[in-house]
Amino acid sequence: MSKIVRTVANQLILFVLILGLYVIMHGHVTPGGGFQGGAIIASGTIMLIVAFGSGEIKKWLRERHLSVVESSGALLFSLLAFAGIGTVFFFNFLIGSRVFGGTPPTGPNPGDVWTGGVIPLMNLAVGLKVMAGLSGVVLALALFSSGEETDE
Amino acid sequence: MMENLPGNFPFVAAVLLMGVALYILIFRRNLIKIVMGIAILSSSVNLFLVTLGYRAGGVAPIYTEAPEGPMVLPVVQALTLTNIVIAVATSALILSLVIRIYRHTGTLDSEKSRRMKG
Amino acid sequence: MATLIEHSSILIIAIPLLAAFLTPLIGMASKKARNVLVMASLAFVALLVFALARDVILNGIHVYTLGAASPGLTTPGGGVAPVRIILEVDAISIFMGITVALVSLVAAIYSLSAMKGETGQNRFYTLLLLMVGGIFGMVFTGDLFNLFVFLEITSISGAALIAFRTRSADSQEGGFKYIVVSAVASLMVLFAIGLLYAQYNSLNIGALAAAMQYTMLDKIALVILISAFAMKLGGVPMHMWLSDTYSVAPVSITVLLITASQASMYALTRTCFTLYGVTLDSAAVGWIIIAIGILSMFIGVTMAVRQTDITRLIAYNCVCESGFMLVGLGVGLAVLANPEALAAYGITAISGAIFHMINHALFEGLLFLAAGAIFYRIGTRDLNQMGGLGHTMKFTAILFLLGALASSGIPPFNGFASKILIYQSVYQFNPILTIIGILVSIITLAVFMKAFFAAFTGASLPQYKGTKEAPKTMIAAMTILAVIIIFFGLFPGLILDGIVRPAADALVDQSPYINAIMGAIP
Amino acid sequence: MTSIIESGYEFWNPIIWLIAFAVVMVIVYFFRRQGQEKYKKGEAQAQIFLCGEEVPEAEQRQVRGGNAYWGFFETLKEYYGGIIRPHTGIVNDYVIWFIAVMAVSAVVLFIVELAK
Repeated sequence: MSKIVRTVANQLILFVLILGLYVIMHGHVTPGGGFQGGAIIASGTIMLIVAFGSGEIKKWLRERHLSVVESSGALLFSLLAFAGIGTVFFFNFLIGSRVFGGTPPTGPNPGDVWTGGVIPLMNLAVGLKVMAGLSGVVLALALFSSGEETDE
Repeated sequence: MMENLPGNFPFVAAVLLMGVALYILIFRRNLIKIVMGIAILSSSVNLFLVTLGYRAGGVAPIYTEAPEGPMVLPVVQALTLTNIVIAVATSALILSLVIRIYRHTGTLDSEKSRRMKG
Repeated sequence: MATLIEHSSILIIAIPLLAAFLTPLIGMASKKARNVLVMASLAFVALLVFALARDVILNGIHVYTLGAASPGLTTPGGGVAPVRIILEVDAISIFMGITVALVSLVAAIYSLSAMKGETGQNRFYTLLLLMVGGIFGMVFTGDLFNLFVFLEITSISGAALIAFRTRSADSQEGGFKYIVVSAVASLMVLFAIGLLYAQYNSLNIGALAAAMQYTMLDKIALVILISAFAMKLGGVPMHMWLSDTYSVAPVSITVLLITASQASMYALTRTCFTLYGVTLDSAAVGWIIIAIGILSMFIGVTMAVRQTDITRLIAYNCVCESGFMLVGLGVGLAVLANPEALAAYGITAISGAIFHMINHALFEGLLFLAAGAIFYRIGTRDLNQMGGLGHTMKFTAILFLLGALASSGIPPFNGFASKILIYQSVYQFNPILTIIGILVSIITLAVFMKAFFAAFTGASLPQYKGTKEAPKTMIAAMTILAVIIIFFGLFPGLILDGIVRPAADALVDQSPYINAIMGAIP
Repeated sequence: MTSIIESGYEFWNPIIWLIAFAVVMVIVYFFRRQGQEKYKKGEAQAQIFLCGEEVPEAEQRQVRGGNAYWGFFETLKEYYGGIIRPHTGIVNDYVIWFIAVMAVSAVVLFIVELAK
């Protein structure tokens, strides 16, 4: 792509990342969440691939690393679910504790991020997984259709 | 029946979309179009589910700065979201398989690219 | 131990998934550690399944509510409909669980040597564990929507595994067909779930069954569910994808695909018997299922006779064997509303069909694994190019023969025990069905004699002079299956009274399943 | 006994079957003992005899899987012609069959409902 597109994409990716992280971290108080935020960040990857070409992106975004991030996101999610097994699987054991333990008032309220127990953490885990997973899929398909084989 | 028609437009649309999707899946031999057919089928089911969840006068169940009014139980919205995620995974997988089939056989026609029959 | 059993139903689903996400991380460090992880997790899951099976058979239905303050708290606030995700394990679920546990363990052992030297093994084991978790989820869940999610997990990971050998064009085509068929079927399942939710505002099978009215929309949903699950289990005339996919997948995956099909059959029975139950127009629906079953038996076996690809031949035989189960279940369903006939032969027909499910998974698994061992050694699946392999692959030949005899219903193997139950009970319902069944069984024997004689007997061909016996791990995996087959064959009464009859009883009576969710409310 | 199935007409006990099988095998062995004792391995009488013709190589005399049951297929030619035609292997046809089964089942249920 032309220099203008590349420069703009270069600047814009920062905002895309911030928006994605915002959507992930506010998933439990506003619409959004892990999948949506991860998809936004992955769309940033698509933008980079379109602007710079898949060969260029491949140099610094390895499938291997993406798969590590993806697996650790999924692992974090399952570990959080497992951690509740003292009572029941998926039990929200962080309610009332120091970490995201706040109890919001009933009824309409301005929204407090420091609530939700394990839910924001799970959103983060899902966000990591979706971000890495979708970026990996898009990158693999882009490399695939441009004729290059990936390492796996 | 007829007086409810405007309210039932989404259902009609869902059924029409499903018809379109099934038409594509049956009569279109292009593999990419088959993928599109599955995506449209998925969208029609999503539309159907979301329409089921609509309650006149209800508000979204988000307490942050919530307006007054009864809140809806967001079960079907959750179903739709899950289905969207699954549809993304399915489309990605099918597309990668289509690329590989094209590499092997050099055609995207479901009849010409078929190697197994009988 | 009691705590472990209390949580075992979710652990059985979650441990394969957890291990699946750990596999790529550990596999980067050490291949051996990864293999140990895969085997250990599957073995632990199998142990949990057996512990849970004992508990379920002794103490009744096991309910697990995710995220609640206690596992048994299904309806918060008392009396209202269940909203949380609920796992409900009754005798038929745990029966399927035992099948999956046995087969997945064997498949993993077999993969150890079958996948040696292939690239992307980390991904292979990740997908395999995901698929096992998905199948367990399908049979343990008490929630229709979760059934859909696990169905999709199973089919997506299954399709990726079928297409695992990227260099083979046939594998890609098989994976493509599998995922297209699965996607269409499961989207229609979701549509049917939407129809049910629209009327009863619930997704829980027990709650839905309690509220079921059998209206027009319910009928449409029933038709969609039956067709979709019949498609997923490969009932004729929707069986054509099955031969294309089973024959090209790596054989350890084919064995898992068989259990996935069995899980679809479980979903079909769960829909008909538990979800709709007594409200169903049982004779009509029963005859629809019988018709699919008879067609599967006859067309499956006649197509199998003319195949020259050994795995494709076994795949068509799978279609035929599923027909036997469908006929048994259909006869049971057709007399569901008639308590006398149900007690006289209906329950026996269902028991025979259920017993045949586990037998089917075992002997078809053995046949596929033996065929895979041949492919591993000589690199072809074409029966026209084989011959005289019995000279060098003695164990494989014996094990293949054992599976073939069991599949054809030759005494004293397990296939005979379940088939005789189906024959005798179905004869009282309609003698013609039994006659077709026996005819099909005879042709099955002919099918396998063709395969066996073409592959293993005859003078040893010059191009296969140096062929070695299959690797020890493969032989070990097949021997496990063979030992279980012989054990089931010699002690059918033990299995039948131990796990099959409770499963059949759980199917025909839907009220315990509903009561476990809805409490004392009738 | 754990190995009995009660199923309406009969019972099935693999142990009894195995005992009967063993007895029959003993009898078979007894008759087999009565046969010729002159047979020796590795001599001309163990060779393949083809009316004095030269015996072809292993490659040629192997009966391939595709040649089995020729008469069966010849007799059922029409049946197989009809049954193979739907097995096109095209993925679109698989969807057609799915929809067809759905439609037929729906019609059957509808007719049964009307008949009541």
